[in-house]
Amino acid sequence: MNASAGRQGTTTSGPTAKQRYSIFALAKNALSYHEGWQQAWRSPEPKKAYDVIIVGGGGHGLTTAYYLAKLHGVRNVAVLEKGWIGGGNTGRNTTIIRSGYLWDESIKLYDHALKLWEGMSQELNFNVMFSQRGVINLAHSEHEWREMRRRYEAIRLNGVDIELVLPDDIKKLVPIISIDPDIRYPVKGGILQQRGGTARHDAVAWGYARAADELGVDIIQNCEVTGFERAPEGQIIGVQTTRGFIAANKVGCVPAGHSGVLAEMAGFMLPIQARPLQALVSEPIKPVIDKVVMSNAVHMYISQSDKGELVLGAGTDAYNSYAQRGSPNHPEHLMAATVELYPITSRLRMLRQWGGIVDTCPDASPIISKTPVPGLYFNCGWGTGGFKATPGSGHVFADLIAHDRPNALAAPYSLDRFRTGYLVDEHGAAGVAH
Amino acid sequence: MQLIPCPWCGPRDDAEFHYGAEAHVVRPAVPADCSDAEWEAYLYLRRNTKGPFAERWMHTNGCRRWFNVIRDTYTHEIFASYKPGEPMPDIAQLTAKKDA
Amino acid sequence: MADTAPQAFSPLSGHIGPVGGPHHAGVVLREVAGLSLINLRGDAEKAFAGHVETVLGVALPTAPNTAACTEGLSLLWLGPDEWLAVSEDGDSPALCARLEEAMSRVHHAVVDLSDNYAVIELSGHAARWVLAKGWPQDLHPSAFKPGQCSQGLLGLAQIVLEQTAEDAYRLFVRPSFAAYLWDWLVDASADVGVRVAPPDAPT
Amino acid sequence: MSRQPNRIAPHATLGGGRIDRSRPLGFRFDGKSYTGYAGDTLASALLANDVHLVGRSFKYHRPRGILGLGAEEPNALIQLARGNRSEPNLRATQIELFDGLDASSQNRWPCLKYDVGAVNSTLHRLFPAGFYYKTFMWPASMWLTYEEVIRNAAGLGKAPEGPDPDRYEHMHTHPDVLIVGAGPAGLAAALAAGRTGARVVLADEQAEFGGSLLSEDDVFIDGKPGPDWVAEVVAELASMPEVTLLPRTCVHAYLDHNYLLAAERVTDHIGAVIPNTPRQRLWKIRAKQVVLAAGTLERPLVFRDNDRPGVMLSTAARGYAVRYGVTAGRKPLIVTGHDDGYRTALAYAARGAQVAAIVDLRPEPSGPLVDAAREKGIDILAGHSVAGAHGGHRVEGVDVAEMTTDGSGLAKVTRRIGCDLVAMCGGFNPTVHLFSQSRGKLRWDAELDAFVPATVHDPKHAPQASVGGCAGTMTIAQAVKDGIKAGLDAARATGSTARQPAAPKVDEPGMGEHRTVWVLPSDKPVGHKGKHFVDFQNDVTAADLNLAAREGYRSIEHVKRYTTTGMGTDQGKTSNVNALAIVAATLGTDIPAVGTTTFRPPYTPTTIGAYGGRNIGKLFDPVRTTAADPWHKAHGAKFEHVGQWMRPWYYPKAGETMRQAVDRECMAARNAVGILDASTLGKIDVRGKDSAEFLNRVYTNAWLKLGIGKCRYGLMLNDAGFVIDDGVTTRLADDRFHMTTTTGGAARVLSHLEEHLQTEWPDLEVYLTSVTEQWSVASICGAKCRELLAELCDDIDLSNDAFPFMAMKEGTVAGIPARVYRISFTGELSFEINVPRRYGMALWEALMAAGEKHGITPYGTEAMHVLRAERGFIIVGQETDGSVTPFDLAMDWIVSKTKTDFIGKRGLFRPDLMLPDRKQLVGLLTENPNEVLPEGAQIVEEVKPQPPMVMLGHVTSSYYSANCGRSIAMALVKGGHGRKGDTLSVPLAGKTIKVTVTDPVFFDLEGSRRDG
Repeated sequence: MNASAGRQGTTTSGPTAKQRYSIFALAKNALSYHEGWQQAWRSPEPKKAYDVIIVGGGGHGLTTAYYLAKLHGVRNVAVLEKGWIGGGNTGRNTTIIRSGYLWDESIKLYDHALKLWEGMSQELNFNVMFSQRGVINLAHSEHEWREMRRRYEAIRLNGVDIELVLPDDIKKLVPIISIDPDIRYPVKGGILQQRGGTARHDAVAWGYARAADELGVDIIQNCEVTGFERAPEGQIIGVQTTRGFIAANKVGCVPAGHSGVLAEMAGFMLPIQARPLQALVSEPIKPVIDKVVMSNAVHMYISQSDKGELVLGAGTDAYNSYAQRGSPNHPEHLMAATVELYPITSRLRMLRQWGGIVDTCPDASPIISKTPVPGLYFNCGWGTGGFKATPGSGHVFADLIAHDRPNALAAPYSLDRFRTGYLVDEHGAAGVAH
Repeated sequence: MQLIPCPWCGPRDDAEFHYGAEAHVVRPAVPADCSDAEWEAYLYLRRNTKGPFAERWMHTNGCRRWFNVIRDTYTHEIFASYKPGEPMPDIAQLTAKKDA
Repeated sequence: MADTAPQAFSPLSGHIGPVGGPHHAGVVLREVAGLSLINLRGDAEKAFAGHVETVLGVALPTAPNTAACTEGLSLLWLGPDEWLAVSEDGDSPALCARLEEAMSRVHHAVVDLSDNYAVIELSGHAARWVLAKGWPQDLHPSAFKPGQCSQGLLGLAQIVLEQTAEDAYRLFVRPSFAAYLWDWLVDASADVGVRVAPPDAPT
Repeated sequence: MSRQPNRIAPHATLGGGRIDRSRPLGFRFDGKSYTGYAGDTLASALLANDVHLVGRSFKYHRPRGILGLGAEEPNALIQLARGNRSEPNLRATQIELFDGLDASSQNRWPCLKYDVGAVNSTLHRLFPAGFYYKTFMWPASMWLTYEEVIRNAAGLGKAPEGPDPDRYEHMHTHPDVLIVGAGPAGLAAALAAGRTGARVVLADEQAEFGGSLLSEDDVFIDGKPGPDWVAEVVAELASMPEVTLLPRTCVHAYLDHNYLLAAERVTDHIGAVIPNTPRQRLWKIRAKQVVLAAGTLERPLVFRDNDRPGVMLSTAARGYAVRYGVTAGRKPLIVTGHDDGYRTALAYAARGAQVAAIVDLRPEPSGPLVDAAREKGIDILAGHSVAGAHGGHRVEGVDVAEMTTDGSGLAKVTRRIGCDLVAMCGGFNPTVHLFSQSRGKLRWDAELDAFVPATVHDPKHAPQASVGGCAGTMTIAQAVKDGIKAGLDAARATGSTARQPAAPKVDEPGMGEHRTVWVLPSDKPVGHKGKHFVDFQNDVTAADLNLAAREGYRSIEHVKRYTTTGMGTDQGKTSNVNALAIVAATLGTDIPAVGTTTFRPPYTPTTIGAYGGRNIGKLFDPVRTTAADPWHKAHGAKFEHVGQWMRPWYYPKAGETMRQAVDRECMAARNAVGILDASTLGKIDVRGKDSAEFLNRVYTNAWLKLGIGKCRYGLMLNDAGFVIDDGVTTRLADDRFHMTTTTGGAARVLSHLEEHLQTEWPDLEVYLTSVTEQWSVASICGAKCRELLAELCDDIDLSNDAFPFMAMKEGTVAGIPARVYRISFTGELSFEINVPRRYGMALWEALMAAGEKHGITPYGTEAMHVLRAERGFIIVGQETDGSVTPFDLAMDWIVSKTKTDFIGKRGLFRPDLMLPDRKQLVGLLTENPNEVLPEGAQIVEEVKPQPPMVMLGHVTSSYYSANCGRSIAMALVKGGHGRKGDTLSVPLAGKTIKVTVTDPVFFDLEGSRRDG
């Protein structure tokens, strides 16, 4: 830079111990105009070979690499990202975290993730701003209220924190909500998970990238996988990429919306459809809502970011698309439902609207599984539940890759459940499985 | 809002339609002879192509007929729509015309 | 036994507000009751078509979303093998019987749907402006003219829309959606003025 | 009324601006009263009253003034009005002034002049970009407390206090040509297209058409001043019947296949409530062709402390003078690398201002504008840089110094120049937001130093053209020529024909070469002294961008998210390109290699209520009711949602609780006469010679031999083997059936059946027609129901022999032609009377009248649930959730062994669906007969003192049964069929209830009551 004498972040080869982040580090670095900070991760040139290659540099891919290095001592790992890390669904979701699902298998997996969220900033020394502000699922009809009682009991007896809340409690927790019994879909009650909340999605990708890099993981961006190479007897031996062939004994694919594309490259098919999921934020305003509130009956959920933007999300569009955008009738319905339930939002203004590519399974549950190709593992199909599962997904997938067999948490999510009929159907339980 | 060309009613907003995923997936003639894997393939395994894709749509709010469309799932360009029973057009040839 | 004849109620009876409204109103709304609505299904390229024409006295429209009209009868295209006969002759069972008899030997369906629809007539110089607030399809004369019909969503109600004259339309909607549609039309006409005509009087 | 110090008298030749001095308007800002004129924006009126300090920046709470003239404004964010009509974050530059307007500044406490938040500015060293990722982590428990402080400091304006009193609506339109932007290019395109008779929509976010021409006094078209030419064109367009003119309408979203959204401000500028008129109208535009004519946005310059109030974009300063008759300062200083800056100097000089100097980044500026400035005696400092600005709540002066030839540093020591206005021109960015939203590809034009449209994404389905400034065309003459061509091409492409109109003669100042310096050099390196602002609203500086690149956040998307540049309410309109250029330089690469961030809708923030439109309140979603609904309401029924239907839930008498009412209804339904409105069930007419074969394929049991006039219960599966619906189907003739479905399943079942008919079995001669609402259904049951029906029906023999269970007879009931079905969901003798809907009310009233002496009692869905549970009948959607098979429900009897195939058969015989320990339907009886299990309660074998515990299944239905004199429940339990007689536990939050597993039938086990 012509005027600045700042030291450029150079690409060092080996991993270097990271500076500790803290208020004291900030103060110290302020004295030297913050020109002393190191790179959060190195972005090195790809080596010829690794023990394990992770395909997909989103939250799930980065946590998998981190746990491989930290828990299983597998450090000769590369994370290959076709664009920029955290650029897929990790950077496009509405940052909701909870574990209040219906089926035992789901509750155990998502609560495993929630426990990992609880110590994340400290473990990574990177503030991911995980706030356990509480998540409320609302029921808007007698049928939904009965259905919610089933979910409440299942969560409670799985040892996970959950409370039944009635309209008056809900009004105290969420002052801007309407509990008018005469609106079209009145609030009948809900369940509150206080341990649920939100986090800063970008920070999760950066925090894990930094921590994984410190353990020796190579994070390689702008490196798209274009094919899989296999030994004569079928074992995976590496991947073709836009930056040349890279060898590996094991390859773990965590490509979310692009799962179908990669599976087809590897010669098998998945029960996955890539669907647009749209969301939007309002302009930043002073705090009006502290909780995350979800309404399946009217397909809308709401929370407020630390910057003051109301974050609104809805269900997926119903057609396949990789365009990261959907049809305007969904946001239209979302905003009508928002005005209906939160009347003060009518005069606020939408600031930004976008879409992600959500990999949905027929039973709205993920696939964490070996595949017909030895040494090739897939972790995908998270649908609308990906962000909240991030650390748990990486943790169990690292375990699967390291030991070439799923642990107890991942076992129900094998690919062959669609052959045997053992479905963990979260659809039945929620109009929109969030 | 994509314009989906119903072979009968003509182009209409995609909100008027129901989506049926990959086209030309035929229900096995004798299900009893299918292995579990073959039945799994019929039930669940669908192509999820990024790019030109033969897929099914039903004109829910219009003439209520099912039909097929060749649509690029990334660019949302639409190359053709045709009635059930008609053969799948040659996608490569269809999309090549674009560059000619 | 019941001595007097049973009372029939049209789908919007009791819901339509007071009749009347400003004379210069941009839109006139009226419920049309007592029509025979017969759903026909069959193969337009086979004998079925001839049988329909002999009974109804009008050729089966085969161009999508068009209506064949004659005195007191419209035959609306709803699909490649589906039509809706709208007749001012209120005796729908008799009409069904004549149709049924004519086409008994061909694959067909004749179903009396006279109670499966409410019918609302919307007319006036601002009719198109009001419809365009909730009807996504093009209603400009270059795209939609008298003698054409279409199906789609008006607001959140699924309807069949038929244009009967330059500024007049008929809306066919399921009875359980009629109240919603009527409220929607009244609300959408606020800026141009709305007059409610009595059910059967000519507008 | 206070005088307006900066309002200049109308100029002899140049006029007094487009304001109406005969209509003064009073307004308030932060409690103080001022006056402006009709035609002012709040910004121009504030500047007229010499009010520059209008806001505080988001992070450092630095005092901020007005920077822009329109949508690009990042600083002057206003809280408008109070109470329910209050609105946060409006740009003062876009608020049209009206009498009584009440505005206040935002994001400051206690007031604008003395804001406590400014402490962040003094401690700014501690708060570089992304500081919050590096701190607040210790101790972990304190994070929610830290966050509370952050949340309260963040957010700009406040939400309104109550519901919105205004209404909004949508409007669909389908022009042949949509023209976005009514500047010179857009007007020319509209004229050319309009004259062909094509259907044209011309939209512009401003109150007046004309675009940049309204803010220039040195452009003449066909010899007339720009605005006069505009007036003529608009007059002709207004006379064309097929042209729709939409001022105050911002086209903010360009979606698939030329579908665009635009928000029209209908009454905001009036400041009064207009009855029966929406506040805003959301236009949904499907255009055959689109012409983008959105103009350009001026780039600020990046120099030290360039955010002092009074530092403004050059076109804005000029706009306030020319368009609003307001000189934003008496002693302006212009800093520019572009000839356009000289027009501002000349405009101010012509209006009596004393130009402090023109700081020109170019070593040898030349051309007509430069000569004109010299003639005016304006001091031109060629090859100079502004090293920094001075001032607190208002700019007071700048340090200037000659640059080194390559513009990377200073060649001389700086010297101070006093001024009260700094007009900066960093060049012009074509407004490519909508082009980019339509997924068009941009390219970096090194000549223009800007991104311009390159390739249209889908020219076949979304044909479009960009003309004028937004295409990188920088002269009005060329813009008008291109506009005419584009308008004509668009109209011709849709079939309208006409001659190409002649392009008008344009007389505009000529512009020479420009020079772009992305960061003006200063005496100290960036980040060492003061702040070089790039994103004014989010307080992002050049040093922040360097820090991001240094820490490895190299992708522009990472830089944007790490520093939050371009994420404010102005969405980076003034910051994006500057940020890109600075990052490119820091990474030692060029701008095209860095690429752009994605432009996302909306172009400017759009009111959420406008998107909601009319679909709120009563019209949020249809309420479906039956023919007898008026009766139910008149007789105090409580209602329950069932999908979009509202069905009577129960009919409480005065003082009755729900429980008491339901008990009464259940007892009457068995011992006297119960009557239920069952009209909402789905009904499908199935016709054609292959109808029976078709039923054979979609249901699990056999249908070929069903007798005419006979009914049969059917269970419908999906091809995975799971139950999706059930209902009774009756044979009306050899080739005709009447099928019923669950209320919730009606639409879903019809589309499931149609899908198979149309795509799998087109050879089957079967036609389906929905008749759900053709028939109203009153179902009567109970000991005396035959006696009641006999009174109203004399042409059907109602005896058991003549009219057995599961049969249908046609006849007349209460004078109404009817079909009567002996179908029973309660296990009682039951007649389901179907009449055409028009007689639904008449039938119900006749039955109620005749039934009085028999103790007829209307019952709702709750009693119906209890009665069917007493007999162990399932409800699809309650006993099933999409993962339950017929075997789980112990309904093996209905699964045909002989049929080779039906939908679901192959799916059923997959490993996990055949496991013995699947969750299976059982009955549960509580130890205490009065204890009613909550539905959804979980069943456990081994109770632990604390969760977690292993769960076997859940309670699907649970009620107190008056007829059984105790509570009853049904549940799905792992291996349930093998657990009959076992005792299990239902652990609730407060207590654990013991239950015994039984068969799920609790009343009239032998089914003797069915025939009465």
